[in-house]
Amino acid sequence: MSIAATQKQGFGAVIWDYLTTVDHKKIAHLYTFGGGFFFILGGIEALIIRIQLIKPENDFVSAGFYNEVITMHGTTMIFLAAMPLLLGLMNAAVPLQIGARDVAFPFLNSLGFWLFMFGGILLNCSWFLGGAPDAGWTSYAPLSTTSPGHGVDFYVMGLQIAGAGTLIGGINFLVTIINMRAPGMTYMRMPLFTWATFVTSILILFAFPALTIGLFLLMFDRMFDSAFFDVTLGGNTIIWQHLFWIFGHPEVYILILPVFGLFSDIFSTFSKKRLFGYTAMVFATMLIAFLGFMVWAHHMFTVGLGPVANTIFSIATMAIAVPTGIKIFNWLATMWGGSITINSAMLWSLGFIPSFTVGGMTGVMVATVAADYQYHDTYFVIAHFHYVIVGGTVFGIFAGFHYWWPKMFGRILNETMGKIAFWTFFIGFHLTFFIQHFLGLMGMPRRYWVFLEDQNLDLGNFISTIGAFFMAIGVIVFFINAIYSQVKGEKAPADPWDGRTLEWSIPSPPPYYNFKQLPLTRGLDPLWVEKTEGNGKMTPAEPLGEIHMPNNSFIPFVMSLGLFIAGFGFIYQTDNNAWFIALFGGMAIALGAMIVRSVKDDLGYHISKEELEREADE
Amino acid sequence: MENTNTNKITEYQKQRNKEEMKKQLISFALMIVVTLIAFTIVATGVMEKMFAIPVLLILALIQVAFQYYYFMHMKDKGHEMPSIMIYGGAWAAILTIAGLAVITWW
Amino acid sequence: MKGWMGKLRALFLLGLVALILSGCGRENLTALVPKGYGSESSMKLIILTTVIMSAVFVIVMIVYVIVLLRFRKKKGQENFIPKQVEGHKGLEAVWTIIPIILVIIMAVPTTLISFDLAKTNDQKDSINIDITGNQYWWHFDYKGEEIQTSQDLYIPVGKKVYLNMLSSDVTHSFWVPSISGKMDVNPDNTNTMYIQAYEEGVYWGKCAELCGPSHSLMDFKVIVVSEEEYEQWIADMKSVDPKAKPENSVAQEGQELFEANNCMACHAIGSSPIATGPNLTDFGNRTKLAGYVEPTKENLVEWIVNPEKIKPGNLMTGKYPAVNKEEAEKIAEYLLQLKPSEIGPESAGK
Amino acid sequence: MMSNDHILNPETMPQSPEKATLEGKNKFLGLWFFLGGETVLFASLFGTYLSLKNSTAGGPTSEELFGLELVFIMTIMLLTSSLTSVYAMYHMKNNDFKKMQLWLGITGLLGIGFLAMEIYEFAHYITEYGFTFRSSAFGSAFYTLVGFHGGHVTFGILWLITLMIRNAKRGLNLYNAPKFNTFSLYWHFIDVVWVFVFTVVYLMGKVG
Ligand code: HEA
Ligand code: HEA
Ligand code: HEC
Ligand code: CUA
Ligand SMILES: [Cu+2]
Repeated sequence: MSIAATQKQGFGAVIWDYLTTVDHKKIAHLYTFGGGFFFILGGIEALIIRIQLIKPENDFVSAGFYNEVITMHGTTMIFLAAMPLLLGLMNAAVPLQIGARDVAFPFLNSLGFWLFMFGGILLNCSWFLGGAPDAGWTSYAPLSTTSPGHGVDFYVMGLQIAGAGTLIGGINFLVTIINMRAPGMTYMRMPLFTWATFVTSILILFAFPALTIGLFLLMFDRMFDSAFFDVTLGGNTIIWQHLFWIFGHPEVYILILPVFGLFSDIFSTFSKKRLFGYTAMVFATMLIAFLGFMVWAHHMFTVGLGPVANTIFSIATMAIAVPTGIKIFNWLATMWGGSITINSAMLWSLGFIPSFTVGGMTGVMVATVAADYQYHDTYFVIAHFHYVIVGGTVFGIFAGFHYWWPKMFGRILNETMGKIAFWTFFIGFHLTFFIQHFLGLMGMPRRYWVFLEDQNLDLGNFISTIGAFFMAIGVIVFFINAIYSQVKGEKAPADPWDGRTLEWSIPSPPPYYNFKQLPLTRGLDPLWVEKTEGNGKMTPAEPLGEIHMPNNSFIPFVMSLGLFIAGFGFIYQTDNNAWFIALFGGMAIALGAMIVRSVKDDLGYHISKEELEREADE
Repeated sequence: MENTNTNKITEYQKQRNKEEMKKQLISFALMIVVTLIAFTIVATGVMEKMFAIPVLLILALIQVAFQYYYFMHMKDKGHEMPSIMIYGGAWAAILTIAGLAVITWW
Repeated sequence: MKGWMGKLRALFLLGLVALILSGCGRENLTALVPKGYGSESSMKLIILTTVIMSAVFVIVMIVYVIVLLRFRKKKGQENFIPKQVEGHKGLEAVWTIIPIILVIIMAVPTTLISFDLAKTNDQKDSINIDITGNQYWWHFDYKGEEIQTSQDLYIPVGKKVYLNMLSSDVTHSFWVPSISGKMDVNPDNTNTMYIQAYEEGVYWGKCAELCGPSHSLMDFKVIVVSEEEYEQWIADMKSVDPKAKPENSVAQEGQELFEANNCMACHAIGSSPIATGPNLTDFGNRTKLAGYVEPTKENLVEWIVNPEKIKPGNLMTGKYPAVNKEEAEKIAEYLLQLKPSEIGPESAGK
Repeated sequence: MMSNDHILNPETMPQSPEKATLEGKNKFLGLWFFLGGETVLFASLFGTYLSLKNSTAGGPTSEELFGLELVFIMTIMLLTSSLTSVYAMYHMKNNDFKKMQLWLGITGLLGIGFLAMEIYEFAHYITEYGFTFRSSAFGSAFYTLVGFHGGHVTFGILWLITLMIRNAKRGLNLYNAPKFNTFSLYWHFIDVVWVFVFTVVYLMGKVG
């Protein structure tokens, strides 16, 4: 492929290009579209939940369906919306922030995306094939092992495939950040978002395998009659809970750390100040990740682990407040004395601080074990985690897209619509979830299909539902904004925000090779350094030379498709042995694709110096 | 695919490889010895259970250290990141095993 | 700026109004008005942490508001470049050390209370009740008394009562918010906790762990009566004659139908190891039918004819020969007159 | 740019061909990180096994089942295969392709031998004791843990065969040297896991 081939394509060619792309910027687009789609899906499920709970003993949906909806809402939002959107932002920004032309493993990058996508599709196929999983996103055994139908089987296979994709993504970012930094970009000069990606990837690397094994055990119990969670044969259901939360707690930091990183970048950019306490921020990130592995049992305080284990985990959990507090105060100190511009990206970031702080506060409250005997499995916990997830992760994702949209798509999002979206969502968010703290303490457990009359829960639930609709309006406005920007939006300059980091030193959107010449980093916030020294642009670290690029490949798509088919085989072989054909067939496709990949040399191609020079003249 | 390492293979290099190989042979021998000790302890039953289990685990750790540091070259330079990741993994692994093996009891 | 603050204030007011309107929730259900040892212990921690957390939040917000008021980009100073501050050791130490201290302040009482609530030293000398969680009902077995009941748990006021909990199917969680925090009811192993109620009354209990479609309907009550009444109740329950013929002839027919329709395979009347379905010995005294609907005759008939309508996914549906409405009315007549004791929910209601 | 099918000769041979290119360095780190993740993967299995190993549901216990002779031979085989793959890497560094292939071949054969004995062992338990994956939680945990390791061995052997056939005619170059090296790291890791399997499952199972 040469430069000419990437310009002006027909529709079919564009699709083909996306199906085979290994370019991290296009994969970022794919993650954005995929994650955005699932976010809407999860949001619609949230609306169904809230409509059902608008009044007592409502029968908008049936009891069984309600359980399917909450399960899919939780699973979809966490695995198929929040994480992919974050991976999208990472793909869009990290290679640019470290001055790299690509990620370390472009092929695996694409494979990771397709595994996620096919896993997500597989999971959602359950809606049309006899019912979705209904044991909660936590799928506690033995409810999950005894759940009739194939719902939970779809959960197992879907998450297994999507999870493999995430793991691959994690390793890819680790190696990218270690090996591909441009000259001068030392670790302690990396932007905080890159740091956060690095630490998050470590979390992914060590957390996901526990889920993988948990899902295998669940799969063996459900599909092959093993006895891990079968109490009559000596099984122990608590193993699932441990495995799930050994993964699950780090997972929530996987959701929050990247946005911590991007908020750091945003606050610093729009305050025109360098990040206050950079070193402390980096170590706080690592400390959160480290402690994050030692607190999982705080989800299991009522399981009966005994007071010793409970208090140890309780105190370890509270300790996380310390590094997180460091972050909150450093952000405030970053803005202190700055010259603050408030635009949409900044609004979402400013909205984040009080919202997340409330969520963190309730986090510490549920971490006090004897109080958690009351909070656990009630709407108080629902309120806690939506405050951190929506007020943290989702606000962060919106902020991140407003911030990087110009770089990703070459257009600037409309400010007016951005503000409308923020305010409706922000107000709706607090309406929905603040009241839930009280609902929980007033005796409303979570995962309740109906709440009863005369329990003084009516008004709170009503307000909560109204709030959810405000949020929906906010989301819709954002989506309109996104589409509008592509049609009529203002073309983005290379550096719309007077940025500080490397991604703003190249055109928006960047050429497919990112940096014509690798930039030389001379300090933290490299672009800012050049600006203050009056250069305004990066000094190249190398002479113009040919650039090596990887080839596109259709193999990742085929491999994922193979696993997708095999997934169906696994699910249905319990009904009929004929499905073993799908199982082995799918595996053969995946393995075949893998062998093709390893037998055929894929050396990539080179962009010649002449081509690059010609490009410069255009 | 540029060759960023211009040092050509030399006799000196070969010699060093050979010495390295010798060390690895020694570690192999030690690993065999360690294995033999472990099996002997169990086969002969010379040790109390309470005593045997920690000894077996220590022997396993010794053997694994040989694998990592000699066979997999973790002692060499350029292995800082791999060491961090392996120790990180080991730490997460210890927590996991402790969680599952110790506190599923009540 | 003004608009922003205004919105926040409006939001806050709205929340406050909502709170006042609904009070602290329904009495004998809400955790906010503790009426037992466990809930009171938890409440202490809830208050302590809420106070500390609110203080932290206020501090964060003060800094936040100052930042927003003072450091917005000013008109005419668009090109102003702020000083690039690297950090400040002293300040950073302050906001590291203060949170550490706060965490310690919270950790100490947390530890003490958790250990206190886990004590079992006087279990042998106290009342012990074995609790079995079932999809979607609760079975109570008074240890050493040969008494089994379901759905309504009678306990004496002021006394420590030990609950030994095991599930017969999936995980449930036993929660009576105003008396005590919750404890999971696992299928693997017995969990023990104690409850101690301060006041007589009928307290709402809820299942707090997702256990299937009717998880939200797996309610139960804890009926706290005086000690004498409790003794009386025990005595009455012990002397039940399961075969006793009801006086009323309709009820007598009902009794026969009850036996003929295989109800006895799952439901015991009187002390019995059968626990496939709720023990119906004192059904006439039930606060609610199936845990949550009024125990009126109409509802009971509807239940017997088609329980699925009342509790989706319950394990009674379809397990007995179809019963028509007339038969059901007779059975209902029989079941409703099963009142072996004068001590019922009314005795607890003050 | 150099052609990649070019067999290395002493003139162009770098010190560590497996890490001479950026791709090589990436592969090297990527594989190590993967092994870090695998550590947790196996830890989850070991943890599960440890908490279920006494849940025999009336079936045979570990003490009754396990024999040490077979496990000892398996251990020595796998250990030796670890050494032979070290030899292969030694020859790679000395740019002796033929010898490298030879030692890799031996490694593969030892792996296959190990796998055959494992299959024999499983078959033995099933036919002699009726002890299966479904017998008890202990059975499930045992076969899953040991089976996962066996699965890793199988995958390793397939990987090795593909590598050997694929490169038989091409000799050693900077493109495939990293591939051989990553394989050998993976193979060592399999041995590491086995050390814990024989210690925790068999030896500790025999002690009681
Ligand atoms: C983005 C996701 C995210 C984040 C960041 C967090 C952050 C935290 N979480 Fe949360 N949590 C979830 C997502 C998240 N959580 C989810 C999804 C669940 C439910 C899962 C389920 O059951 O379905 C859950 C459940 C959950 C529980 C289990 C509750 C239960 O089921 O009973 C607990 C208990 O300890 C807990 C604690 C915490 C704590 C202490 C933090 C801390 O990290 C918070 C730290 C932050 C602050 C404290 C604020 C800032 C600090 C300062 C301003 C400094 C001063 C502060 C002090 C001195 C205290 N969380
Ligand atoms: C990333 C995680 C995430 C996110 C973002 C959200 C977002 C929301 N969640 Fe939820 N939630 C979870 C993770 C998340 N949630 C988890 C893990 C659980 C636990 C599940 C379990 O118990 O197993 C849970 C459970 C949960 C419950 C409790 C259910 C129960 O226990 O019975 C409720 C109830 O109010 C709720 C509500 C909401 C609402 C109103 C939103 C809103 O913020 C959603 C806002 C978005 C929208 C409203 C979408 C708008 C879009 C459209 C309307 C379409 C427009 C169409 C086009 C543009 C084409 N969630
Ligand atoms: C398969 C066993 C089974 C059979 C047969 C059965 N039931 Fe039930 N019954 C149950 C179960 C289980 C419940 C609890 C349902 C729930 O609340 O989830 C129940 C609940 C009830 C209740 C409500 C109890 C309470 O405490 O609120 C009544 C009344 C009842 N059954 C009556 C009958 C009658 C009358 C018959 C025969 C016509 C009958 N049952 C046959 C299993 C059975
Ligand atoms: Cu039982 Cu929920
Ligand atoms: Cu957690």
